[in-house]
Amino acid sequence: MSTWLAVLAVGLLGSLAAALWRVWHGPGQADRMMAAQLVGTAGVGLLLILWAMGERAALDVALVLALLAALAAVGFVKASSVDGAGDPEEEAPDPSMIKGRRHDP
Amino acid sequence: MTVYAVTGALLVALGLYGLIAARGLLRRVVAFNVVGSGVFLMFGALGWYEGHTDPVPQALIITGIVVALSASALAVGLVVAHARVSGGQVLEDDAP
Amino acid sequence: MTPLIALLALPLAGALMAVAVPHRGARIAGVVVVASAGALIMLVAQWGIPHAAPGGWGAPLGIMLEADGLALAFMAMVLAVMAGVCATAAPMRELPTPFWPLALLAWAALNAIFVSRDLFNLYVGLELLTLAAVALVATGGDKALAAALRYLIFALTGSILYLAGVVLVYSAHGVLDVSLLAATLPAPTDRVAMGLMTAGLLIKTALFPFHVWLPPAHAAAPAPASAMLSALVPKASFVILLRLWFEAMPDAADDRLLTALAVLGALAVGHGGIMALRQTRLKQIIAYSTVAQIGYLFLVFPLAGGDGAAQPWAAGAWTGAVFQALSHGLAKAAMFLCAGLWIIAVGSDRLEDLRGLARGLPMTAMAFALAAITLMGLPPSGGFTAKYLMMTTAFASGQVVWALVLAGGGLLAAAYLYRPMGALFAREIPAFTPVPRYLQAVPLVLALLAVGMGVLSDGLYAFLQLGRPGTAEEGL
Amino acid sequence: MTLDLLRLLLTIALTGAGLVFYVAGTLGLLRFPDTFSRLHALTKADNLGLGLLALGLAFQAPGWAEVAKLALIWLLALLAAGTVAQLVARAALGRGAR
Amino acid sequence: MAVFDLALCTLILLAALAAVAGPGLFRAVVFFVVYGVLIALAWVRLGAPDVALAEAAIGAGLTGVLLLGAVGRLSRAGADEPLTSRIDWPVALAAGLVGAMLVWAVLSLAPGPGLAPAVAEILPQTGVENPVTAVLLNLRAWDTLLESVVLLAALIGLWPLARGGAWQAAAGPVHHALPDGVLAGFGRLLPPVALLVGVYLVWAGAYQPGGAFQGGTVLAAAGVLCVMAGLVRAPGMAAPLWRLALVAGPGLFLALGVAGMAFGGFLLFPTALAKGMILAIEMVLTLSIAVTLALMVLGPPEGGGAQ
Repeated sequence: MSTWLAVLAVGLLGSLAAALWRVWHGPGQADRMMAAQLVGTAGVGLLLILWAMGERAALDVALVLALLAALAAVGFVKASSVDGAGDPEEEAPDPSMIKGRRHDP
Repeated sequence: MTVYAVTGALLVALGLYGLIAARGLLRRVVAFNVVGSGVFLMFGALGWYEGHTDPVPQALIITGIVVALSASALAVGLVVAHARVSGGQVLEDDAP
Repeated sequence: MTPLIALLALPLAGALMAVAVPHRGARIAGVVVVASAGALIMLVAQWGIPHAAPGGWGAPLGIMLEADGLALAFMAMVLAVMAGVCATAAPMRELPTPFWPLALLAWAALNAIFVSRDLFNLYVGLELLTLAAVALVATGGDKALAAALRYLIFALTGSILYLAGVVLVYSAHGVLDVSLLAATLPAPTDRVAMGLMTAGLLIKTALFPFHVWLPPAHAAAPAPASAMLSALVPKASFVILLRLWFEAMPDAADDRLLTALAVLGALAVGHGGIMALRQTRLKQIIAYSTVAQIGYLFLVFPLAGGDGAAQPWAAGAWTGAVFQALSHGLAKAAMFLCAGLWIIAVGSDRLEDLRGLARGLPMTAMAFALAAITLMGLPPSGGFTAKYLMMTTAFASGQVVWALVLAGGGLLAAAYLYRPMGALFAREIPAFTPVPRYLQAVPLVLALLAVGMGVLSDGLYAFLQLGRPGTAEEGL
Repeated sequence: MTLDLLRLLLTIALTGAGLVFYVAGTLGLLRFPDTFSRLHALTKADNLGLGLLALGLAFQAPGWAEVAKLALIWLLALLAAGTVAQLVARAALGRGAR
Repeated sequence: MAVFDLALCTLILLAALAAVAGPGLFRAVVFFVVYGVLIALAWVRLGAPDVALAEAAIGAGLTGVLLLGAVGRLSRAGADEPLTSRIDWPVALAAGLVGAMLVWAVLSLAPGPGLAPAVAEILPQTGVENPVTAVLLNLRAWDTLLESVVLLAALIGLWPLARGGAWQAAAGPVHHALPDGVLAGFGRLLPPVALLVGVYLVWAGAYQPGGAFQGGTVLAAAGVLCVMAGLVRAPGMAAPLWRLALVAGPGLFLALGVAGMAFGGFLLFPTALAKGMILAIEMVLTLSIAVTLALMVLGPPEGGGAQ
């Protein structure tokens, strides 16, 4: 069992490393952010495996990580909205913005 | 677990380089956090003994993490305010 | 509540109250000053070494606090400076409200550092001090932001290096208490640990060549904040250095290393003095003077450390350095508070704008002159006692070169302080906004205290020997 | 005895399947040509991966409290991944990213 | 698992390298967020789950919001990072020297149990069963009291940076979001769960990993999310209640510490009362930490926003 868990852990770490590759190569900010999200999910998976290996408290760590994993991405979408405090969903249907775009060269 | 202690030491070196050599101010804040976590990692790994880590370093590390977070928050606030005023995120070498 | 705990808890409680009731900040600070003075008088009257073990555990599990002569003397100096700062800052409308909680937090951190015997607790205290001090610089407004940032980056580098050293100490010895460390066998990693901690603290103390953050930060802050920053903040990390080298790990001392520290000190005296000569703004001059004055402190390491620690004259050199730190604190606070009042009076700290101001604000000019006497090390000031003690040690131990540094530094100080004095006492009738007399009296009191330290040096000398490491009987 | 064996086999099978989905998601992340298809592959695959992993490990849980925590962790990860995928996609669209 | 540890350490170093020296500020910050996840894993491997919890909550959660928000604000201020690709050799040499000394020191230190046996011995007298909480809230309570004040100092330090000097205004910019959108929905779903988890961490911290700081961070994250989702207005310091929330934790801590003098010493919690006193301090401290952290992450008041 523990051998299998170790194999799983190394495999998941490989998946995590691939996500790091995508964070590096991007190319867009969205790609990097999504890859970071995958690192979070892989991290949660790894914590579950460490829990199964006998580290009892790893489950709570996984809980906290799963709970807060999305926060950085939310921070990202806020920061990349027009005024830095908005929401990408608000901006798409905003008529003034569409009008503004039409006048763009 | 020596590998974690060595990693911590290397993180300290890496972070120190960034903290001193980088010009971008936010980058230096990031580098400071890397040094901090390197020191903590060293501390924790050196306190590891037969499957557990000495609770005293653990407690000190948690205190240290809070202190580092506080410092980072103040630093980020200053960096943003400085950028708003000066339009840049570098310190001009005004000191003679 | 024991007076020792009161000294720690009062500024802390004051800071919390100043956050809860912000518009009463000045009044709260006033109460803290008065109550702390009472506690301090009780402590000094006991004439002993009070200590406390928060939680009742004691080292190594708990933290030990101890108010030896050194700690008490510094806490008294801080109290005097804070009283002056609060008195002058209270009527200043343009100070932002957060000034008060920040000033009280810095005070709490200083007291916590002076009495702490635990290396990690010292780290937390240092960080509290740093954040409060940087924020105090930032109260200077937009023009102070770059200086505050530079200060923060240096200070954070310093504290993280210090912490790395603490980590090595704990990992090697399993204790963090200064007294317990002194009793442990040396470990091979102690050199690295001491090197890291010392390097970190040198950055925080702004010793040459790590001083570049200090003049812009101290000059950019509002004058009451500058007074605290220049007079008090570098002293905290210096006290930790004293604790490390003279109490925790005297065995780690190496003559070459101690000499190197003093060489940096000598360079600081020279560089700070010359830079002070070249400034045109008073606050810049005073700030560079701090760089120079800090340099003197580091002469203590070869004079009283290493082989010198075993010699009878060690007490003289060690006490001399402490005298220097204390008298510089009082004098420097007086100078910055003068500068603040003059900025109120004429709206600038350019030397040409200060011409003839001695006629308008005679008490402040008097205060500045007295403070200058202390910085130059002329009798009968506390600065003179400091230099006298260090010089006699230098001659007694055959390290004449450091005596030359002391003498040369005094001449430089005379040179760079002559310019503002010349401007102040110029025969001109300036136009200025009047400043209330009681405000003018504040820096005068501080400067008189700095001079008084020299006049009453016997009692202070004896007091400082309470709990002095390796106490020697050799007196003045 | 046999029940333990069954649980062990289930754990190995489910966690193995979970790993396969993780790897599939990762491959999608590495190989797919544009942001949106990568995004799509990613959320689907790694959520299933984590779900199978949690399910498999649940058979090793000492009590129901742990099983409940495992379920909660998976639900939170699902919620987070779904939200993040939508928001990040919109942010990318709004900026005219590929 | 040696392979796993080695691989994890390699990834940690690579992520740190990218965060410190990789080109592009945004990428560097994303790498730093990822680095937090990896470090949390390392702490679990080192048998330090209390630290792992703190790192997961901060490194992977709050720091990400803080830094990514800063990247956005900097780029809106037109303050881009200067491009530098060359290596500063003197600094690299100095940093390398420090690193080499540390590696040498780390390798020459023999591992030992440290103070762990001594802590285990007196643990029954501390009122808690988790040794880390015992060290934090009882043995070294003075450190922790000062630390809670450090947090406060950093927040007060942000006040002078408020736009137009209006430090009592609501923290950060005025956040808004589509009322029925995904973000708002997320902001409604997550905080109740986070509230439960946060309280659980504090309460459970007495006998298992967790505690005021970890719980407070989770609560702070919930609060920040509520504000960012446009559901609630960020608190401002004009309201006495919020100012009280900031100081309540350190205030109670200090007050009970001074009250301990009646039992024989500063911050002394007699064994019979220790559990209750520590839990009371932790609960209130959690609240203060949560409010302080949330305000810190939201940033100094920016007035009415850019609109």
